[in-house]
Amino acid sequence: MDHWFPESISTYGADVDGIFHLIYWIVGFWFVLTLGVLLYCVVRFRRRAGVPASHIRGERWRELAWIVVPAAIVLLLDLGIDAAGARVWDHVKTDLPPGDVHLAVTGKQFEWLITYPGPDAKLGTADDFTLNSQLHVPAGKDVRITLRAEDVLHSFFLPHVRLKQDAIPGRTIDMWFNATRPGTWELACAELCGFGHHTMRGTFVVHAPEEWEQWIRSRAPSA
Amino acid sequence: MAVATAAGRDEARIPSGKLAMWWFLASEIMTFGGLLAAFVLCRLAAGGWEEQAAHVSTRIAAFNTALLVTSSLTMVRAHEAVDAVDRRRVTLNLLATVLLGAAFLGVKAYEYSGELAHGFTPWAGPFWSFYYGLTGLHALHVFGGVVANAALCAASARNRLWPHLHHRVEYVGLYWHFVDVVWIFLFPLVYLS
Amino acid sequence: MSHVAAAAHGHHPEPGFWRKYVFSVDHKVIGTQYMFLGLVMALLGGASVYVIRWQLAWPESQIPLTGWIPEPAMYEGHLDPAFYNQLVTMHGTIMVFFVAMPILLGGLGNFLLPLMIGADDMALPRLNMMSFWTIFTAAMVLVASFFVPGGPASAGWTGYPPLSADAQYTGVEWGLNLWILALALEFGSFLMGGVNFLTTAINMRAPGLSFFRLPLMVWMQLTAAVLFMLSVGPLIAGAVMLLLDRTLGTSFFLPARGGDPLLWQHLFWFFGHPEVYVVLLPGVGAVLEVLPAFARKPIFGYRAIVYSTIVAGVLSFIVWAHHMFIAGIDPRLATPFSITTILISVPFAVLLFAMIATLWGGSITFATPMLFAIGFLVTFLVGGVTGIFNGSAALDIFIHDTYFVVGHFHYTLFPTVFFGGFAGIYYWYPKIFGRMLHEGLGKLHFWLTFVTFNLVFLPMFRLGMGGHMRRIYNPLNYEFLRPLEPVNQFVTVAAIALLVSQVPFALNFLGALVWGRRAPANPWNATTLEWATASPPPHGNFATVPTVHHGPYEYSRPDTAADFVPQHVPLPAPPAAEAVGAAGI
Amino acid sequence: MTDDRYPTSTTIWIWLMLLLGLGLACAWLPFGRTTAVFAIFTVAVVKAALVLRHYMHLRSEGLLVYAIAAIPVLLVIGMTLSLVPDIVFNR
Repeated sequence: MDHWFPESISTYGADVDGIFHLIYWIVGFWFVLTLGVLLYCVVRFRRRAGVPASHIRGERWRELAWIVVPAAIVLLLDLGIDAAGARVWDHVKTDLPPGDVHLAVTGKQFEWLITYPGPDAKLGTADDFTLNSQLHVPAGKDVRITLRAEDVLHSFFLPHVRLKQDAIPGRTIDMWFNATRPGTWELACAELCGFGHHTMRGTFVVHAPEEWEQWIRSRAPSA
Repeated sequence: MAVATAAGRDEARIPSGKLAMWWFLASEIMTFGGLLAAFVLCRLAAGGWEEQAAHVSTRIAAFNTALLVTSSLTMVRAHEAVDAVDRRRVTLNLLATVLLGAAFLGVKAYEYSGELAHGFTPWAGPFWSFYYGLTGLHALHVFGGVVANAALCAASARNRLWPHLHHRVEYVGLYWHFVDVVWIFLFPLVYLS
Repeated sequence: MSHVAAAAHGHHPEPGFWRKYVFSVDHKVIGTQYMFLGLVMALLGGASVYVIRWQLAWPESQIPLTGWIPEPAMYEGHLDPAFYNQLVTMHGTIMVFFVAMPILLGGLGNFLLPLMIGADDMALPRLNMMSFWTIFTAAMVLVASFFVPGGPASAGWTGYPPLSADAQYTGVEWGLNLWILALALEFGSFLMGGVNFLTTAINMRAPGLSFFRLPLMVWMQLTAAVLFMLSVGPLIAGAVMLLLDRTLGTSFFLPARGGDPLLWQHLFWFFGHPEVYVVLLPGVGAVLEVLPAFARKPIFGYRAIVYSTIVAGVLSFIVWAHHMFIAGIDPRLATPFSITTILISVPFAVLLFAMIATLWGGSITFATPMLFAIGFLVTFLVGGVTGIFNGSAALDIFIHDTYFVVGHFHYTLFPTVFFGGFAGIYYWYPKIFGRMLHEGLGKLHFWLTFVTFNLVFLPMFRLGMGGHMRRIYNPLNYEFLRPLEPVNQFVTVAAIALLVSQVPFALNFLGALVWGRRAPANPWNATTLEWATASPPPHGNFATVPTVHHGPYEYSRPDTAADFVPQHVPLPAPPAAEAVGAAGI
Repeated sequence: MTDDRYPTSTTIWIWLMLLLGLGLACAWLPFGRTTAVFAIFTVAVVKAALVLRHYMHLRSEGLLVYAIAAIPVLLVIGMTLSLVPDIVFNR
């Protein structure tokens, strides 16, 4: 089933997919079990001549146990899922690392403005430069992104990284990822942002570390 | 038969009209509550609304509060008069309620016109948006109450629907007092703090 | 409240045509009006699906049968992106607010509530009439918004600002104002309805009908009414603010003017999640009535079902932020809301297990209503388990706003509205119209719907896992979505088949009105009060107000010859244990 | 409604007027801001309680009506509190 997901190219992509598999197997078991019992009832207890239905109210605890105990087990499994999920969530969204590379991304109808720190690796300096809908990052480095929006809501979605974050005008939201595999991938907008929503696509290039340095220089404004 | 049974069913229970009114008020609490919550949160978030808030007139609002509280009194007295089956007192108290409510709206309109004249329009910033949103929604409710009371007053004056007047006055009264309560919270929120 | 009852009966002798069929205060007529309104709006909502799905399957192609749609919506058969967004928006709005709610609450609720509690009508019949004509106006306003310059609302059914708060972002001027107006009217209508339902159920119950003897359908309708009334307020406030933002230029939601877009999302979803259960519970209620009647067994764990419904209702008020995990909320909020969300699976597990346990040891007849009820159990199970995926904040990082979500909520709402709703319609049609539906057509309708429904929505989970975003006009713009196009095409074909599958129902529903066999008072040998009167019930419902002697589901008692004992018929000398079980003391 | 166990509506009205004055006093007297706000809203709550209990006859209502009135209030308070981290601190 893994091949149903987009290729996972980030450090935490596997963790997110892991939560999917965890839930998949737990609820899969319950799904099959419940469906099995249901189908058994439907077949086994269909109307037969001279066989009356049994008069079970399910008001006594001995009977109720049949549904309460499974529900209690469901509760325990839920808490397990929550615990596992919370760890991944905090890793991805709450405890942000300082980041080796810092970019600023602004969503507007209908493109992503991506500002790079330039060779000095600092944002807000003269050698910053901005590209339209072209996201370049070094492989194996923690990339920290400050996300903004100019006009309406957008959603910064890197399917292969398993990262999605809405951009809200008037707020700045920080996020991070660490892409491990060099190559060219895609950046998408996942929040309806107007008639051009589907065109708000960006290319997402992960450079090998050495190649990254020269790319930054080549693009930096001649200074 | 159906009437008899329906009435019989109803013995020793809250009258349907009153129950319905309370459920309606519950949803009203949520509506005003949502708006008030938004106001409080945004005010805490943005801050610096004090200088804008300083432009609203606490004196006028205090006077309006007095009007509304007094109208609640006349409303209750109308209800008491209905219990005492004193039609003249019912009519007069309802009339007083209507006039006080109308006076409240008049004062409010005067207040609005003053602020608008100073350029404090609904689009002059978040505080003014909330100010007009909150007081405007409340004023609409007052207006509705005035209309309902006027209808009851006329009915009572022309000696119409006496048997039901008791219930009607009580239900409209509940609504009217609720509008009063909303103002009791709006007043300090918008004008005092 | 005697004057209200008097108003309800001011019309004896029989009123004229207008008072009887159009501006009627009879809950049965009003319920039928709601039902027809819902079915008509469903045609509109369904037709939009055809265009949306075709566009997703063959984005660059011309869409057949749409030549009549004028520019700028379509350019010689090609769909305009803005119009695509408008159709998506309208599909959601119509299906949730103008199909699901009118049919399940307005239709079934209005018709059944007084009958099931042995009342002659609603407590406030004129309010009831007003609520219908309010939602009728709302529906007209919504339809009218298609014809104003700029077209209808296009900001999604959730109407997130800033997109919805300023016309410059969508080019939609009056369409969106009318959309807000229509929603406001709709909310007003169901507020009146909710007030009426609750008052009626508290005040108008027949003698002997204690709360724990109420049919579960009534419990579900009541819980739904309470949830709606307590959740819609903040959104009404939000709608007013949004309308002011658009018309007066106030600054509630627009950051450019100092507003906060997230505020709307919170207000919307504080209502939005309880709303899911407002739509869900009546459908569940219909299934809960159908299961015992066709398994000839008492419902399993009546009390457990009632309590878990209430628990689910309470929980639904503290989960709303799970719609906003990645919307930019404080990340520390995610885990608490994720926990409350996933906890909701517990009461619903109890509910579902109880339904299945009801079948255990039964003697099941597979009439059309029962087929739809079982179809509900199967499909709703899928909806339930996929909810666990969406409820996990961590996984939402990937699947939020993808087709996984679309698949999930269609697997919850569709079973409710379609399988639950159709179970109800096939079950109560004889009571409503006094005619029997055609079994053959009914079964055909079920199997076609059941198969095509799963063919449409199961693949959507596959699309979502592939990262396919929602509300995308042309998926081919994205490299990583191209391999998914065959799945999209498959879904589209299945969706068209699903639409066509509704033809047998239309034929059945309309045909039976004329050619249907006359229905007896109690065609299914059911026990609840609505079957104690004629089909269709006369004005005033019951010749003499029935007295209730026991709980609603007395099937196959060992101590009776018949395999059911109606609620208004005393039990044969109940043993003490049973009496405690039935009468809720 | 007018029985001797309860103060008359006029008495309540006088109380409400006095409290109105008190509220204004809190606003104008030289209190610290927090003290003032706290005092003002205590006064408001008391006024509301008086109106609800006596003018809206909660004093003679059963549990049901109390529940109908109280539950929405609790919901609003809960909603407001749970929005604080998001709307207030997260901008």
